[in-house]
Amino acid sequence: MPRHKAKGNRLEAQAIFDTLKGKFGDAVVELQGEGYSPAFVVVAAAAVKEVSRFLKEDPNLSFDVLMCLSGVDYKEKFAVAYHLHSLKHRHAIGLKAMLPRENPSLPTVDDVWPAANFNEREAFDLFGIVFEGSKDLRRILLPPDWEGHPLRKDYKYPDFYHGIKV
Amino acid sequence: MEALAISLVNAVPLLAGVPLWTVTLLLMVVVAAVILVFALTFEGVGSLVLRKVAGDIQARIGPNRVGPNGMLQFLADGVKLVLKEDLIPASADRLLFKLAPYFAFVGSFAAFVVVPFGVGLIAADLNIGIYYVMAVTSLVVIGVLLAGWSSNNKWALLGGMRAAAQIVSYEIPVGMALIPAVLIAGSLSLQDIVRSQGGLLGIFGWNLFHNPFTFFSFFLYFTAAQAETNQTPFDLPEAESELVSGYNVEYSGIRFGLFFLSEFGDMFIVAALATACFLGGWNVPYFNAGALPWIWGNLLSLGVFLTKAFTMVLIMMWVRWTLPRLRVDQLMRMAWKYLVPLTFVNLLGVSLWLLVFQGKGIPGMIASLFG
Amino acid sequence: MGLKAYMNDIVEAVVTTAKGMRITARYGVNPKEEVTLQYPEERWEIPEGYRGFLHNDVKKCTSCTMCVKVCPIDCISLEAVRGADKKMVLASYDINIGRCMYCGLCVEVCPPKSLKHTAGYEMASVARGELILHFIQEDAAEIKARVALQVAEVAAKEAEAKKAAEAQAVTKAAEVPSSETESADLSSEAVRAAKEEAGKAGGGEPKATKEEEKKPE
Amino acid sequence: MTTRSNALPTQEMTINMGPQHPSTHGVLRVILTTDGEVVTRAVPDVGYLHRGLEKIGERVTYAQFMPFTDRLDYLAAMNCNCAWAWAVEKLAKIEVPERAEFLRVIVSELNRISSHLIAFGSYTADMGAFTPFLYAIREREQVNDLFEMLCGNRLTYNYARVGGVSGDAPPGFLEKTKEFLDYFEPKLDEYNNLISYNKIFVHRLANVAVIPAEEAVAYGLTGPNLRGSGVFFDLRKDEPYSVYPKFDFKVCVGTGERGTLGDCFDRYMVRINEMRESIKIVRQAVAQIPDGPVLAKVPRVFKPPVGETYFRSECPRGETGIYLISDGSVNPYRLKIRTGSFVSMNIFEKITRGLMIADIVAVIGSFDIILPEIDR
Repeated sequence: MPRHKAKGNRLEAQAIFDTLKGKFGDAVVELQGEGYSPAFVVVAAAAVKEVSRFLKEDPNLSFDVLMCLSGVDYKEKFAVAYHLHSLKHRHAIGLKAMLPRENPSLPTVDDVWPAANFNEREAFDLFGIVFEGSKDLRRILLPPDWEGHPLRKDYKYPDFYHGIKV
Repeated sequence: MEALAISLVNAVPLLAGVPLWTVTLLLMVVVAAVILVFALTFEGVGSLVLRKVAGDIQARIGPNRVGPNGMLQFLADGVKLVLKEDLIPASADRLLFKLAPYFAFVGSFAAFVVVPFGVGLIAADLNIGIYYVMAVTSLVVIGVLLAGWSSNNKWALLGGMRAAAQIVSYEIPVGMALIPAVLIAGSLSLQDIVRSQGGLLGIFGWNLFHNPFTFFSFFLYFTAAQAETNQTPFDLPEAESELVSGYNVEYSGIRFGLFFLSEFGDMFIVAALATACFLGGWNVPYFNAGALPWIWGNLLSLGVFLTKAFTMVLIMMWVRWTLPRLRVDQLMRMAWKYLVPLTFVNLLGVSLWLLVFQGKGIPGMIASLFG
Repeated sequence: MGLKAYMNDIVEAVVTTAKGMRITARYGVNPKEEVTLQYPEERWEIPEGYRGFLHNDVKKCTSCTMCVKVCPIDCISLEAVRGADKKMVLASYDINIGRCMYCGLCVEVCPPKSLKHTAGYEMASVARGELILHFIQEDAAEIKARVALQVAEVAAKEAEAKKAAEAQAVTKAAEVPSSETESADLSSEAVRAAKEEAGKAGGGEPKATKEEEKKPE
Repeated sequence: MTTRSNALPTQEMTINMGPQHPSTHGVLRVILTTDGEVVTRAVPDVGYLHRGLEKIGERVTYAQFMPFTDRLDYLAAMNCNCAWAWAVEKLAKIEVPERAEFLRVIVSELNRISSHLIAFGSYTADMGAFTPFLYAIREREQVNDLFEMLCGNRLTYNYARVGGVSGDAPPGFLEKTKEFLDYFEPKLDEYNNLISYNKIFVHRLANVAVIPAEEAVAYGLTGPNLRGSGVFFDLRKDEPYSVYPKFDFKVCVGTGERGTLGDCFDRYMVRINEMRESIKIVRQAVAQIPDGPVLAKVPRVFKPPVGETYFRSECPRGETGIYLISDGSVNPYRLKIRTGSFVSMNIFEKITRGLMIADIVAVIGSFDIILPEIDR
């Protein structure tokens, strides 16, 4: 697909949300519209894999680029935010899955978008969010034997790491 | 060497009682010392000139702090290398580790014996000149391989393996490319080859212009010889950007210095062979250097020979700072699929040419037309 | 790999190498192409907006601690004491240029424009201590002590002035009752205490301990 | 991996192309398991330069985070500065004066040229030709002089501000930029003659680590790495931000001229051509730059409205996306920076199977990765 004529039609967030709502019913929780620059579709954690597969394969959605996958700590709960973009239709959408505070986990999407692997490992490393079924989930940025997940809001800095003052 | 010794004994009465073989031995030692001094200074100055040429090409200045305009930089490098502590890795194979640089240096220095510096200036006019050079320079392979293996470092091992594959497989094109000069001169001795290019034809007496095949084999020889002495398009054994520094990664101090000197020694040998076999060696164009009195003839021919050799070295440096590096498999492909067949075809061409024209080159035939 | 491709390879190799060598030769031949600068002898001229080491003009500085707040890596430390005439007196002003990253945010935010970038960039030093620029030469504690004394004296003068005023008022009050209220939290003992301590410290500088900051009424 | 049965039983070697290696463009460690020279598996190990930029982002104010974006990709600090400024302006919907936007585009494109020069120079140095590296550095010094004149610093510029730029262009800056562009344009052809189409260089790059277009998109590659595989996607054209719509320039795409489409040579040539496009952009920007203020009115204690935004900008090494969550306080609540090099490391293991060690160096060079951007 060398030449991307912008022949696809650019859907608005509401239209995407409606198609998803129609297809998945209550698994799709709500649409965070105002105040969110690319609108977010909040999805139940368990249904992330099916929704993302549908988002990728459906011809008039065809979100083939996972731009960014980031963990977020909303103090009382975690969230994983996916930013998706479609090269064909030139439209973008956000996908968010809310996770409980203690041992947050959700299915991986690295078989839908291989780009997710490194981002998932980073979310695991810095937030402790476990992605079930991931190809290889291990710490990416921090040393393998580091305790704790630094980007959590309640993270306390260890005093020493192997005798080195932190 | 005996003739020289006999003439020396007759000239100096004091030596009459001394048996002949001690005098020749002493003479050999003196000549060896002179050659060693020449080799070391050339290698030192060569490293400085290399960095100056690099600086010039790369729009910068090059070393200019030590001595007037950086002239004593190579002495500073030498002193530094001598004073630096030469480490031996703990788990290295100590004996081989220490031995490797000597092999490399001996391999490159031994070839100086046969270099025809001037009319009479040659350490030993061996009648197997070129064959001897081919044999001796392959000692460098052993040195590099030993260095790679014994320093117990994976990068060095890779560098050593690459060196072995490269130098061995480029010996063949180098040998084949030199043989046309031997065919024309009819003898392996380098002095004979140089004398065969003398005579009244001047510049056109050179083997380079003898016939189109020898012209082509000069360039084949030059490329293959660059590969054999690990010069840039082929400097895979000590590839800084891939193998950290190839076989000499664990060497420091004077051991590294020896490798460094041997590399420049090889460079000079390649340049010397190229001038001797293709560019007319010490022949002064249109002038018979032999006719001059003893001292002037040698000096003039030495001067001519060195200018030719140094221009060849400069060309090698110029190529060194222009071209990127080949990959190992491309290196091998170039050796076996391009250079070897080309040199064989070339050799065939030269021998047919000599057969058909009874050993006369194009300039020779034109000269004979005009009588 | 036909013969034509074989020959083409060789020709292409020779041609591209020759083109490359022509360019390096052009640079190699004319010496005026050199661009390098012999650093210690020749230096490149520094444009005037250059963000070098910081310099704080202590006289203009009103110690408003804006720069301390805006610095992302907190490398400016400032101590100030309120002087007798209600203006803040700088006790110490240090910038740790070892940690400073020359981002220039402090210079932008400094209201009196006393903090400026100089054009200096050569301050390599062996000890890290040298990298902390002290803009107030005097020791901080002395300044505090001196200021505390001044404040105390001024307070004492006011106290006497007030007592004198009271005395007149009393006399006036005898004729006219005055409703002047007076919060005399600054009694004369405070003045006597300050003097006593100075006396107790005895010879050399009056090494006053770090006194509480006196709140003028 | 020996196939013949009676072959000598050889053992695979594990080599650490470790954090200190002359051609990993920083502290990247690649664990190579090789069979002789052929690499069977190359696993990148990142994190040696992790400074926790996102954690820092949560404790400093929006204006104070600007100097940290210089350290995100120090070869293209201007682009990261402007990306941060644009992201915060998108969140807080701040109107930026026209002249500031033009200045931002000029400095971003100049920085793209200097960053691609480093990519070109270090790539040829990795391939063994040291001379082009110095020519590239010579050109880059002139760009550094321009930036030094503009904002006072040669590498960590900290030039953009939320709502505009820190200072207006000093007199003579625009003329000097024009001079530089006229001087620099013929140099690109010189580089092509010197090294780009050199036979050895082409042989080292062509058909090495070919990434088909679908795979490049699936792995989320962006910038020159994606365009090298022939995908027409350039944020400045497809998701235009700032004043980019005012300029006309071409999106340079790999054409597979010296081997299959999507090999190292294509990614390299895309960068060379992109430099030409950047010259065009800066010329037009310098010609059309209006007068006026350079900094909008932004309150000193800047509290953006509550909300989340994701801003994507085209940095020389790919798309730098900043996902910013603000809870209305002075500090950003959550800050995620997605960078081009981090994603190209993701595909590294898959495409380097079966290559030789020298090709690993070629692949790292063709991705033009930079470690502070990967580890943040």
